[in-house]
Amino acid sequence: MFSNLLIWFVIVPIIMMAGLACCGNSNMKAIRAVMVTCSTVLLGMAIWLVCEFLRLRGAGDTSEMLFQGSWMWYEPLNIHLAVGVDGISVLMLLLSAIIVFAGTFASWKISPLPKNFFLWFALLSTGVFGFFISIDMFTMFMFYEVALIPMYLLIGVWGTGRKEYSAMKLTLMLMGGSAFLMLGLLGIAWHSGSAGVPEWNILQIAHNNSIDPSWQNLLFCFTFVGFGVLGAMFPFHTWSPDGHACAPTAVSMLHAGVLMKLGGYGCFRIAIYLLPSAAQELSWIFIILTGISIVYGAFSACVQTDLKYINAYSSVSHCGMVLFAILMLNQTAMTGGILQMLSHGLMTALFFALIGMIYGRTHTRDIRQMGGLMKIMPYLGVCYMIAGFASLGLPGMSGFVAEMTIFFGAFEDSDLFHRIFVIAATCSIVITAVYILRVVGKLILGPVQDEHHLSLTDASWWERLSTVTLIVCLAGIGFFPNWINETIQNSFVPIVNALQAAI
Amino acid sequence: MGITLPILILALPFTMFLILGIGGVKMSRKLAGTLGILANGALAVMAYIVAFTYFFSGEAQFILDGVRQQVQLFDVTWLAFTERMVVNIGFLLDPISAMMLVVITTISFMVHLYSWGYMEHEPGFQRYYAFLALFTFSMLGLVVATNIFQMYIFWELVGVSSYLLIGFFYKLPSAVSASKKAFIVTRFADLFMLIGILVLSYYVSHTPADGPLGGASAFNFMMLNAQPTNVLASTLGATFLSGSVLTWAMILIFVGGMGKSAMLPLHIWLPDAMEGPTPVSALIHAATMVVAGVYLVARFFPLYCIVPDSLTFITVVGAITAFYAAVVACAQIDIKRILAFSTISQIAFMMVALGCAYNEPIEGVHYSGLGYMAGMFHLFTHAMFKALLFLGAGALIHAVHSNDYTKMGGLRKYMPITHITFLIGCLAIAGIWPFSGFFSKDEMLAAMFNRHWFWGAWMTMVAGLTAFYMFRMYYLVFWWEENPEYKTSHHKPHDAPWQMSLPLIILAAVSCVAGFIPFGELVTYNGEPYHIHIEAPVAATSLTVAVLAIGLATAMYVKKNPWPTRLKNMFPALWQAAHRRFYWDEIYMFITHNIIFNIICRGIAWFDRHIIDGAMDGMAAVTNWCSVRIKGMQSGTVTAYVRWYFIGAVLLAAITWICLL
Amino acid sequence: MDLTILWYIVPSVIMFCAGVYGFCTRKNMIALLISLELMLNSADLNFIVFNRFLFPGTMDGMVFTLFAIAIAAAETAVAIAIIINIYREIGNTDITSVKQMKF
Amino acid sequence: MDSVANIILYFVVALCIAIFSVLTVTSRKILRAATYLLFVLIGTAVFYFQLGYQFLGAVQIAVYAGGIMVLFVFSIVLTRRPDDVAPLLDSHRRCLGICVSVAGAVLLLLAFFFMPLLDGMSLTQCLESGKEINMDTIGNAFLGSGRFQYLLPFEAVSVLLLACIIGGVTVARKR
Repeated sequence: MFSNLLIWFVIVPIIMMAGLACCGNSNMKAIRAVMVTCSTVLLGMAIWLVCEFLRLRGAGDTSEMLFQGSWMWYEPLNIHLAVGVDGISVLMLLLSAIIVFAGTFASWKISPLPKNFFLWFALLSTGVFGFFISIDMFTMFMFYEVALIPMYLLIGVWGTGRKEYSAMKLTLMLMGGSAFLMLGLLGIAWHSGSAGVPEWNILQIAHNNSIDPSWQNLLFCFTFVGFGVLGAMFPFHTWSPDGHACAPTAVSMLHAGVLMKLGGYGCFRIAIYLLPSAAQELSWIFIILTGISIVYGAFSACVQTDLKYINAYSSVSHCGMVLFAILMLNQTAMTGGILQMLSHGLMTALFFALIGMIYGRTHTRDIRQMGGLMKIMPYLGVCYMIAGFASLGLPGMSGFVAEMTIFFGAFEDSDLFHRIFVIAATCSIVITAVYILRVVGKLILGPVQDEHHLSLTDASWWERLSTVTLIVCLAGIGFFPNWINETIQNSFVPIVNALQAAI
Repeated sequence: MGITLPILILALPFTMFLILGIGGVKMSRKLAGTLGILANGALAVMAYIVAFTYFFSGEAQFILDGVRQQVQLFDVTWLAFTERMVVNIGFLLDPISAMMLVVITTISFMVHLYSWGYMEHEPGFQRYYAFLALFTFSMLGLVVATNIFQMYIFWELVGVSSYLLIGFFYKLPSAVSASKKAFIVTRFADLFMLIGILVLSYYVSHTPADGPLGGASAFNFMMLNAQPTNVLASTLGATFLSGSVLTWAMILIFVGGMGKSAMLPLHIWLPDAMEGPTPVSALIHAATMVVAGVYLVARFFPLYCIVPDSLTFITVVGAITAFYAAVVACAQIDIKRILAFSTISQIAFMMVALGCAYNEPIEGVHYSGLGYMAGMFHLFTHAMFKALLFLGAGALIHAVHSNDYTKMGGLRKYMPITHITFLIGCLAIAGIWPFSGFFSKDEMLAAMFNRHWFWGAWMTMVAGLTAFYMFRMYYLVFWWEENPEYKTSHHKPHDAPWQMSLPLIILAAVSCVAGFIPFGELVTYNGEPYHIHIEAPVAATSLTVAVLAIGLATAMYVKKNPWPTRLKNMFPALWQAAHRRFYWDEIYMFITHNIIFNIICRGIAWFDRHIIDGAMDGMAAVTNWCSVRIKGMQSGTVTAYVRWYFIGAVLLAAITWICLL
Repeated sequence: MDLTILWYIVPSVIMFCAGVYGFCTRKNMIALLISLELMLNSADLNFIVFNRFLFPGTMDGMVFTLFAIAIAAAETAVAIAIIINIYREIGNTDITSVKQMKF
Repeated sequence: MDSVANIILYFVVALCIAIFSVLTVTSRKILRAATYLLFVLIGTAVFYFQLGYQFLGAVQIAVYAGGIMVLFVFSIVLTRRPDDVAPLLDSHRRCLGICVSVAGAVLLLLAFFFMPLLDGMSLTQCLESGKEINMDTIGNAFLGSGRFQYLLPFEAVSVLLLACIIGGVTVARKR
């Protein structure tokens, strides 16, 4: 079991938790040492995994999932701890590792209770990594829940503003989503199993493809709504602005950067892959919702005055784009969706990191009370502008690649309904420009609003490390998108085949 | 020619951007400036070598049987959407891109040199040079694009560099809002361009792979342009609102060009963009970036010719814009704004010329795309003299510290070099022989008359207006009445330092002689040489009109006199409207601020907070309400519990008993 | 006339219902305790009666009653200790004023 | 046929129990309520004697009527003056109480009367058929661990009582 590389993605965070538990309560040095070591190890493992994956693929290994392993967990219900990765999950693991790494540095000076904070943070990352390596629906769901629960405490204890309300709202809405999800997963498992034994393995279910179409429709709605809540789909998105606004920096980063991606990932891995005929039949409902999400989030972001709210609504818009792309059900658009996940993950993590740093200095997030930060803290100002440009889809940044892939893929569906929504979605690039430039103009540029801010300092080394990591990744995808693009496209082949077969 | 030089041409400015952008903070001004200028000089030399090799080496890959060829020096895959939609990054060399290489690097070099003096005391000098390098990189990438998607990529990048440079003085709110406006307006136009590209590439990539379009990437210019007439139009059969798909796609793509080139409904950003440093205005908003729209049309010219409706559209938009901008320019008082409107008007001129270009014989006379050649020629000469004018205006602003001509007057005595070069620029733009503008404008007007006499007459009128407003400005700045402050002030206006004067002199010299370049031999739509000959009637008419207009301006503005004011008071409404640019800004302000921002955005935000969020909170509130009600039963009063217990027990017993009976 | 089982059950039921009534209506905690004793007593009586009339040969009912009496004594002792303690805290023995621990 | 003396005794005691138990819960003076309870308990003890459980009757009098009543009286005296009068019940509470108790009584009685199982032997027959329960039997039953012997419950109860003593002391102790 331990010879499988993937399982270590869960074990390392657990070791991290154990290590943290051994640290003294306020022994910052030890806590940081554990966090930095383990997150670096994770990052190294993720990079190594990507290389190894590409090597194996290059060597002609064409099986759908690599590094597969499966261990019986609970015999009567046929639940396994089954792991395996394809190109998409590999990239998602890499993204998570990057953000955990950057998040560690972004919360360098967290207080109070640093140890407990990092403990929950580590638990959260356990859930995230576990989710992406699982190919057994039950363990997948379990890790999903493991990732959700720490959020409540992380926001409720270390948050700012109306944190109890937000934490409660976030947790309850996501739990509501997972109730739907649980129903959907149970339905899938029992309907695809045989002889009274449920089948949880995704590959096996897709292979059997034995779910009755009328049942598929119901289960599709359940699973898609369940994951859609986490993917901030309209009208289930309102946990996102409040939750993000109140969460501490690293949690916002991890949540918007990775956790919201769980939604999109689950949508295609389970809802669409396992229920292809329902996806063909019902995708229009969700295309309408996500299409609304895209434009709606962007318009909402235009009038917000709290930096985090702006970013949260922008996330609604961008994550709407992810689901929108996935619902287009063709290879190019879905590839774009995954690219958008990666891009949005990095970009929004960068945004939240920067907002946290700015807030840590100015103690306000209201853009009306700030201005001219470029003069006061040029490094952070420049980073903010870079993040902004990535968000509005500047070529050379990952956002551009992702959005263009989505648009060009989505345009492949040639009926009027799809066309209208694609064009509506493209409009978002203008609205995005409007709200991003509005913030940049007010916050970073312009005259200094508050004289007290003049004495503030620029970024420290750990903040620089955290931001540079993210910017390099953003630009890396933006400059050389093709290898990622190919990796993702190849991974979509089975899903697209399943969809083709279902027409 | 190998691929080293082309790659260097793209890599050098980008490297400079990274070096100056990241390391600039640590550099001294002198080092940063020297680096920037040297790199740009090297770039210009390389571009000249490439252009010279292309035009004059006679290599078979460049010129075959007297026809200039389009060559892709390299073309590497950057991103593959589908098999047929592959985005490449490459280097396309053909007459117009070679010409643009020369224009961009020359003006860029001049501006680098000029800024050395102009920006000397500004904070963020290093940043400024970094942005200039970024712009140069993006613009070069745009003109050498091998496919429409590469063009779109660099199209966005020039937009961003323009944004950064307009907002260079980021502490001024006006500069910030101007940069924002420029970016958003052009972005809005780019949206249409993107949709146009989407439509075009979808239909092209869905033609059969063994059909006439072959299996090549749907974005490639050479593939698209090389199609025999009407193959595309007939292949892409679908229609929408009685226009063919291709018509719509081309018009949508042109809308992107309208945004960048500031054509009429989308022109509002350009006058505001004058908030940027003046050398930037010269480089971006006069010579290079704003002609991207013209370049786009020229690049897609064969496709536009397949769908003549779109050419008509271009002509109409161009003609209206040219006239509008010329009228507005007559009523501005900020010299940079006058130049900005003049730029809009001149670019519209080029657009009309392209719109009027035929590539087929009409009535037996083969014009060989005269309008195309003329438009490109004017692009070239205009870049030179408009950059000259802007840099001259920069020198004036540098001396007087104001953009406003009412603060100037009688400057000819104080600033002789600026005066002479500025005059040369004005003469060139007015189209006076032998300055460069005369030749290009003559060819354009000839093309327009060939198309229809109306366009010719209309544009001749615009040319007259151009001469009038340029000389109005010239006289108001250099003649009129000397500003009395100059005499009393100890800080008298004086000519600029050599770094600034040198570019002025060079550009003035180029403006004088550029008209004699045998442009038709070098740049034509199909690569075959076209022998330029002056169309005597057209030349005579336009020259007469220009001279008359200059005469009128001389009469009105050479000395201080009450006539201009009287004239203004005669038509106050007209003057006011022209001065306020016919209220376009107010209209836009109303739409964006009142309707979009206040009604739509605020409405949605309200909806989100109160309806969506309210629904969620409402669910919570209902749950809460229920639990509060139920909680009341859990009162803590033991007697109440017992009561409930016995009631329950009695009920249970009764039920059991009834059931047993 | 025979004294059958029902004869003994009737007073037991009356006693029990009186206890219920008292428990529902009284507010004084000691009065509640008294009502409780009434109910307990009626249950004891029932044990005995059932033992005697239905299973005359055994002594289970009696033993249970014995235990019940012992437990009742213990329970009363603890309850009264609590009541006295509450009285010290809040100054009266009104059951309606003891609500701190309800949720 | 039971003896007349037994029947008379029964009626006297039953009436006594019924009346005093009602009085216990309706009396507004708490000390009187305690006294009425004492009468009820003694009446119950008399029933025990009549039914042939002499030991139990003795225990009832000793523990209940003796020990517990003393506790009650002490606590009443400690918590309020003996002549305190409880406030009149509001009609709503009383009504509810009456409803519950009367409904319960009716239901229970109905149940008992309709249950055929209970229509059995008379008291005399029972007393004759059952053997005498003397102290010897009881003592052996409590200290034996065989069938129908109760060592374990006995020990459990004694531990319980010990716990109660400790608990009572801890709770009531002055802090």
